[in-house]
Amino acid sequence: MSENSILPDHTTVTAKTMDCDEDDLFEFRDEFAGWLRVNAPGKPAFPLPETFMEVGTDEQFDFLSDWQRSVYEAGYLGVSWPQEYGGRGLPVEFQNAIDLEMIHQNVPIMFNTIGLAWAGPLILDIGSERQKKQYIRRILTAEDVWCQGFSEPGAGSDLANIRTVAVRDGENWRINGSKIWTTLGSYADHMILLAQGDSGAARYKGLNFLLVPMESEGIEVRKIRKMTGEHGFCEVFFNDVFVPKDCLIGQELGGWQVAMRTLTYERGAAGGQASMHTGTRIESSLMIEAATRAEFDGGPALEEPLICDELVRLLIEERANLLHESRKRHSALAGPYPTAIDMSHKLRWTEWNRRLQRLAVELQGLEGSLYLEDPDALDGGAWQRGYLNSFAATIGGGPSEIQSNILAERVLGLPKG
Amino acid sequence: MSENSILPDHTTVTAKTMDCDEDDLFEFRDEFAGWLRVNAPGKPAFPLPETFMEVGTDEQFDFLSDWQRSVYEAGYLGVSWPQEYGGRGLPVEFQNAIDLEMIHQNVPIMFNTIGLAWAGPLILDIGSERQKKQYIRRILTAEDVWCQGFSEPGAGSDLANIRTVAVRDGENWRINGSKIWTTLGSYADHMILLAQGDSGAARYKGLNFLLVPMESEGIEVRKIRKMTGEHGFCEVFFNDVFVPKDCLIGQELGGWQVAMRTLTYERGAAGGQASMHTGTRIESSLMIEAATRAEFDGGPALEEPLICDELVRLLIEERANLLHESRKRHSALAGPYPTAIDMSHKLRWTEWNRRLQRLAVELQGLEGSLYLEDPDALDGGAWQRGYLNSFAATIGGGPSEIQSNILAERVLGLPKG
Amino acid sequence: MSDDRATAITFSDEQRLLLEQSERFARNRSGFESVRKRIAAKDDIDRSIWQDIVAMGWANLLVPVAYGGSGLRVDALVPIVESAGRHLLASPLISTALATQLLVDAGSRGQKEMWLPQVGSGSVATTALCEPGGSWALTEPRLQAQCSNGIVRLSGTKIHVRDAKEAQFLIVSAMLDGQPALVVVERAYLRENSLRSQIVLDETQRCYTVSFEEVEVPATMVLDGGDVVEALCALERTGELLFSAEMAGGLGGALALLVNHLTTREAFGGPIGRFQALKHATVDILLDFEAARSLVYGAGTTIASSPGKAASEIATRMAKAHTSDAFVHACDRTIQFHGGLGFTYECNAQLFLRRAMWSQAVFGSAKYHRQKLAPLLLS
Amino acid sequence: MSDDRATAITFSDEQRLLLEQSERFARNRSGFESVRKRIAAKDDIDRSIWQDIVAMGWANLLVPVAYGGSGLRVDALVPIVESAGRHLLASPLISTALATQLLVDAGSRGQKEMWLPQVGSGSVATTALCEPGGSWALTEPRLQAQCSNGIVRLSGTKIHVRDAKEAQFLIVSAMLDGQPALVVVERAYLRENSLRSQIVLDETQRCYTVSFEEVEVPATMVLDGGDVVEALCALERTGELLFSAEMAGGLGGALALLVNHLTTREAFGGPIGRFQALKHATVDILLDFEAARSLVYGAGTTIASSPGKAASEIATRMAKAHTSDAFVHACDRTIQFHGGLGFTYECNAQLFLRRAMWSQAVFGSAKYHRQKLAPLLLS
Repeated sequence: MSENSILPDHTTVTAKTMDCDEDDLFEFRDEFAGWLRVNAPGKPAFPLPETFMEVGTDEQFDFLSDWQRSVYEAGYLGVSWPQEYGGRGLPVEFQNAIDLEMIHQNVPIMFNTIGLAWAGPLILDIGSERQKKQYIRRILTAEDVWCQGFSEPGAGSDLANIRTVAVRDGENWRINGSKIWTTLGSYADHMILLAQGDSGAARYKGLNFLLVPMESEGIEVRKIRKMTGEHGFCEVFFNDVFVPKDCLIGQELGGWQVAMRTLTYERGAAGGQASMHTGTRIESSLMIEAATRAEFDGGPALEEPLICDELVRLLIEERANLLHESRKRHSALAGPYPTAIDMSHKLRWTEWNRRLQRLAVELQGLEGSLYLEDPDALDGGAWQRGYLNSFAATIGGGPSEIQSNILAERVLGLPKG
Repeated sequence: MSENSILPDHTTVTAKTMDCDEDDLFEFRDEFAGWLRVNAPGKPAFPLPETFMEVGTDEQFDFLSDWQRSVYEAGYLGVSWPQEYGGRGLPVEFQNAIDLEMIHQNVPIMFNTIGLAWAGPLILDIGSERQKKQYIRRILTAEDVWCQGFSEPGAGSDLANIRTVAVRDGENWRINGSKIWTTLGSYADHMILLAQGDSGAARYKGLNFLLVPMESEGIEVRKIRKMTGEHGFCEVFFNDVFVPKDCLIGQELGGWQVAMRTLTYERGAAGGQASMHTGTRIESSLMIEAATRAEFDGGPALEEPLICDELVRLLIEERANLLHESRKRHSALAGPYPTAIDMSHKLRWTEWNRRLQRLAVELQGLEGSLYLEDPDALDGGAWQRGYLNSFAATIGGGPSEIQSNILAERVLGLPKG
Repeated sequence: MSDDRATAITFSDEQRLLLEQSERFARNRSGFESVRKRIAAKDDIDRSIWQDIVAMGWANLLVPVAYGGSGLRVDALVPIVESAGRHLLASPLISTALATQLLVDAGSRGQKEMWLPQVGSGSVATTALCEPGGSWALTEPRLQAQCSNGIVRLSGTKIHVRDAKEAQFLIVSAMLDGQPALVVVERAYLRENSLRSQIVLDETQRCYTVSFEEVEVPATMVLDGGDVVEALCALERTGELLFSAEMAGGLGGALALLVNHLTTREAFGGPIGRFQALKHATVDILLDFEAARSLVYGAGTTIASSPGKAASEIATRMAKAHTSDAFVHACDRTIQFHGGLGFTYECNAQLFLRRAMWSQAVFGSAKYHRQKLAPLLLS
Repeated sequence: MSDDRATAITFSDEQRLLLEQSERFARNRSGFESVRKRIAAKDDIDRSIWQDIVAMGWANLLVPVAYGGSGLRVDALVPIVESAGRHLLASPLISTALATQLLVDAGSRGQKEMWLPQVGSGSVATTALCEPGGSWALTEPRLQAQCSNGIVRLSGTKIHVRDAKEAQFLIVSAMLDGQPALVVVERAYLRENSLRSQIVLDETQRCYTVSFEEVEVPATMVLDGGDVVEALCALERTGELLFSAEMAGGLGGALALLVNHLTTREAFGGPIGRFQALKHATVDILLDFEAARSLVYGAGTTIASSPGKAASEIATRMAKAHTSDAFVHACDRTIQFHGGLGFTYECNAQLFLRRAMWSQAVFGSAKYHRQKLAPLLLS
């Protein structure tokens, strides 16, 4: 809860404002919307994951790989990434417009999230020329799927307390230890790994940050069952795993700074992601549409004043969250807390989503007690599952409580706890 | 916020359970209800204080003194205090029954609160025989009005940090310093005072707890204006004030333990108060009655579903709070957290009251913007004032945030922060 | 609060003994491992647990003495159900109790003689009252019953019938000649394949949709010893009370799990329970839990001492409104504060959350009851 | 969110300059000491501040160029009002702007020529629309107007008329021949003692009940250049917008006060802002504040670009619903976290709380607007 108290100052993020033409954006989004209407895939026979954390079967994996590749090949993924590595070099607002339209049309997610939103931006920011050339384009095409190795059993949000070690051994790093909550761990080609170096330095001062090929000998992957009952992430064990020296990114023993920078992408604070359509939220219109089909105490759910009111509150909150994206582009309107909007992105959307999903269950009345694959469940129980899955985002990548600490200290300047 | 982390263990309170006959209680309450219907005073021409913290004028003071004395003389105040000092020696439930009936009939408060609920129980618990004889009966008759000197400018809830000193000087204590938020300070005959002794010991280890006559030379009292615009409490300055040695209560330099014990009375955790009808809460039926006269957007406030719902929530909470008093008497139903009900008494009722009063303003619609003495204001603006005054109880006597800490640590056993 | 008795709780020595006994029983027989075994089990009920429940006399607590039972009032069940809820103990006790109450309230002497003694000897029974559309008010069933030549023919479907597969008889609400009626359907009268297992959030539950299409029973199985609408209203109250009691127990179980986690899980150099944000949120849950218990035992007192229909309705609806929201909220926070672990199937927090979500949906959610309470309290 | 434009904010260079200018002006001219002087002052308005406001051209921003004004849309006022709110700057700017809008929307050319230039030269104007009973919808006034022989005779009372004492003219809504009408009443036409000062929570406000009993004005003072109901609907939107903007500013002011207290007040060995419970609650206020600004500037954009009546109504009602609750909540917490000091008249937190409580009541509270939003959003 006070992890932030030891953050180096340079990880403080200032809002990026770029005044780009609203009309160009709308036009671009319209063009993409048209492409989507023709090219978005139909609903497959199997259930699709709502977030990248829920990819549990081969058919889901293949379907989402194909879909991401086709979006990329049509020119709509990584549009704000540099052209020389496979992007289109457009302002980040264009990527945001694409994400919003994907959410709006409720198309399948861009599932290679760790690559698109964590590893990719990181490599572009501080990677070597070799690393950029080798990895970036393949992230967009989904040829390389990435996973993340930060959390460990027993460490939770306390990243400085990790015990996996990566020490020099000739021209290699030798890795021992284990990681947990590794989304896509059983499918990934690469992992971003945080581990203790051999400095003997305590906690956050002695970490290394590595890009690790998952096919390396000595890596074992075990699937974890989620509370939804489905699979979706893994535990990864390292037993004398050797990887080449140049898998390091950032300075040796500078892994903590690299990790903190990486978390700012995830928090939505830094921009630079190739896509944020990773399914951590849905658009309220989808939920309202479902609600029109729901019965509460034998009548339409949307005729119950208390349900309507809770929904109206969520709609106001959603509207504010969407307006933020436009307001933050006007630097004059960004003060007096210019980093607030970006730094709170994850907290706002993930908590909103949790409450929306919970209401979506409650408004089903008696049928809200049903679950996945019951034939009478509204939308096959997707809202029940959606509520359970919502915790992945309120917990993962720094739980909401830590997000609040960070906002208090870095945006409001409140003293460390 | 972590004041509790240095509490001595012996202040931990265990719930007192006494199985007394429910029917006797009802009968006693009925008898008192009958007495009240005959003897409760009519509404005076001037506004009456809602809590003891709002006594601001002489006519209010005289009225409330007379009223308290008449309740005592009829045999309904301090009924659970020992007979030899002026009480009736009945189980505490009888006093609770009286308090509930007074709240129910909305009669004026028992205003000598510091005497009835703090100093009185304290003196009965640990005072000398002389102190019991001298003070207890006069607290009940309101011949002696008491005030409290804990808080200091700049110290707030951090009682261990007080700077007023009370050092030995021959057969006397010499007192220098100042106290703030002293309710009834300008009317009081005695003060319970917490001050640093001359031990040189840091913070909570070197405190003295004194019973100080307010007529002592060198005491100056200055009134403070509350946010309601009214007066009600004072700042008290001590300039070489001498009081006799036997004004000490408890051990010399043991003032912290005495203060902590005193706070448990205030928190409602320890029982022993002669009356809790000090006006920190009202009964919801009064608010509902007012609501029937309120207009919201041109119609009856109680026809607005969202207002009704918030009110229903508060009524459920009130019902639970009232049921607690009965449940805690059944020791079998007290577990697994037997001290929870008593220790949370203040937190539950004061926060409930704050929300109730706020809703009472909101449901007046446009007229909720009016204030005291506007002729169009519902009940003369009493609800607006009630909301503003509600903070006296959520802040005073240990703010809600500290109450929560105490509950977390002492009831749930969570580690100190 | 003009009715002082509404805020008094009576709790007899008998109830105290039942509380101690049931708490011990549930703790011993329903540890988390047992719960998980139960979830994975093929059988709908754990026979050994049910036999013990019957042996302890809990199954026929509500059966009048004249029919071989203990003749206690429904408040005697509250401590038992609370203990069961705390430990997620699964049994058909509530189903059977609700069916018993309908028989007692609406059955003739002969009908009581026929079915009540079965309960005492270990038969499972249940009620089939809810219908597609999910109305929580039970007094206007749409399932049709037609009587001719001494035969009643049913037509329609009931949903959310708990423990239907194990029940010896089901009490079904139906419209008969334009009036609500209750029909006892023994399991032999059900057609083949008329039961479909529902997939519900709480994996300890066994719920079914039951088709009564073309089911025919003798007209003597229509309960004719009491006012059916009154019996159904009373059943709503009892259902609200018992599920509130179970939820109050579950809320206590979730709180205990959370407190244990906060005091043992270490991060940033100490147990995470020292962080104020977690502390205060947990205190809120504690206060919700205390309120739940007071409302539940208060409602038990009110319903048992029968001080009028409105008072009981207020008391049980308040209990169900409060516990439904509070239990879900407590579990939601328990998951969140468990961090990554909380998100796994392995963590026991999900057992409580699924129970909470399931429970809020039966016998009316918080919003439903608050809406019903508004006119009762404010006019 | 099918209308993408509903989530876009436009903000012109002109607005940016107005924001900078007004923030500077309000900060310099309305420190807490000035606010307290204003409260104690006998005069209803601070002439020096009002003259400066007029001199800067803010008073006639909405007056069309043809009548000597700047001819800007209402979104130009948003940054000014937000700055004023942040610093609790009191002036009759909103009153005058609302009166101006009614003249522009419903006045004939001649009527505009008569009154609009007065606004530019410094006259205060106001609207008299609310009536006893406190309906927030303005389109069905009950105050009666009767016209005969070129004279309109009014009968009834208006409440909550801001700045009535200083206003050169009031625009009064009335029922005339069964239709809503707007009548300009210059102050000379008011009878003696027709104004009664209201005692309101926010001591910086000057509100009156105004009796129009037996007030007679020439029939030419009835606005006849536009649809009155439409003008009143548009006025509701503008009122919601401007008071939301003022509240967003006030919310920011309260937050700044709170943050300052938390970083400077020490207890238990350090600044109290290090305690997580206070931190997280303050972050919630920050997020409310950010949402308030986005909703307000979003509504300004929507209302100014006029993309349809429903879109504007949704946008301004959302802004007023959010700011009304959020501002009161922020002030409530600011008082609480100030401890004993927060409870004094001396502490500036009460200035914000009183403003917040006053503001939530004008142009509709949060619950009122959410109720109006439900059918607009969910059907």
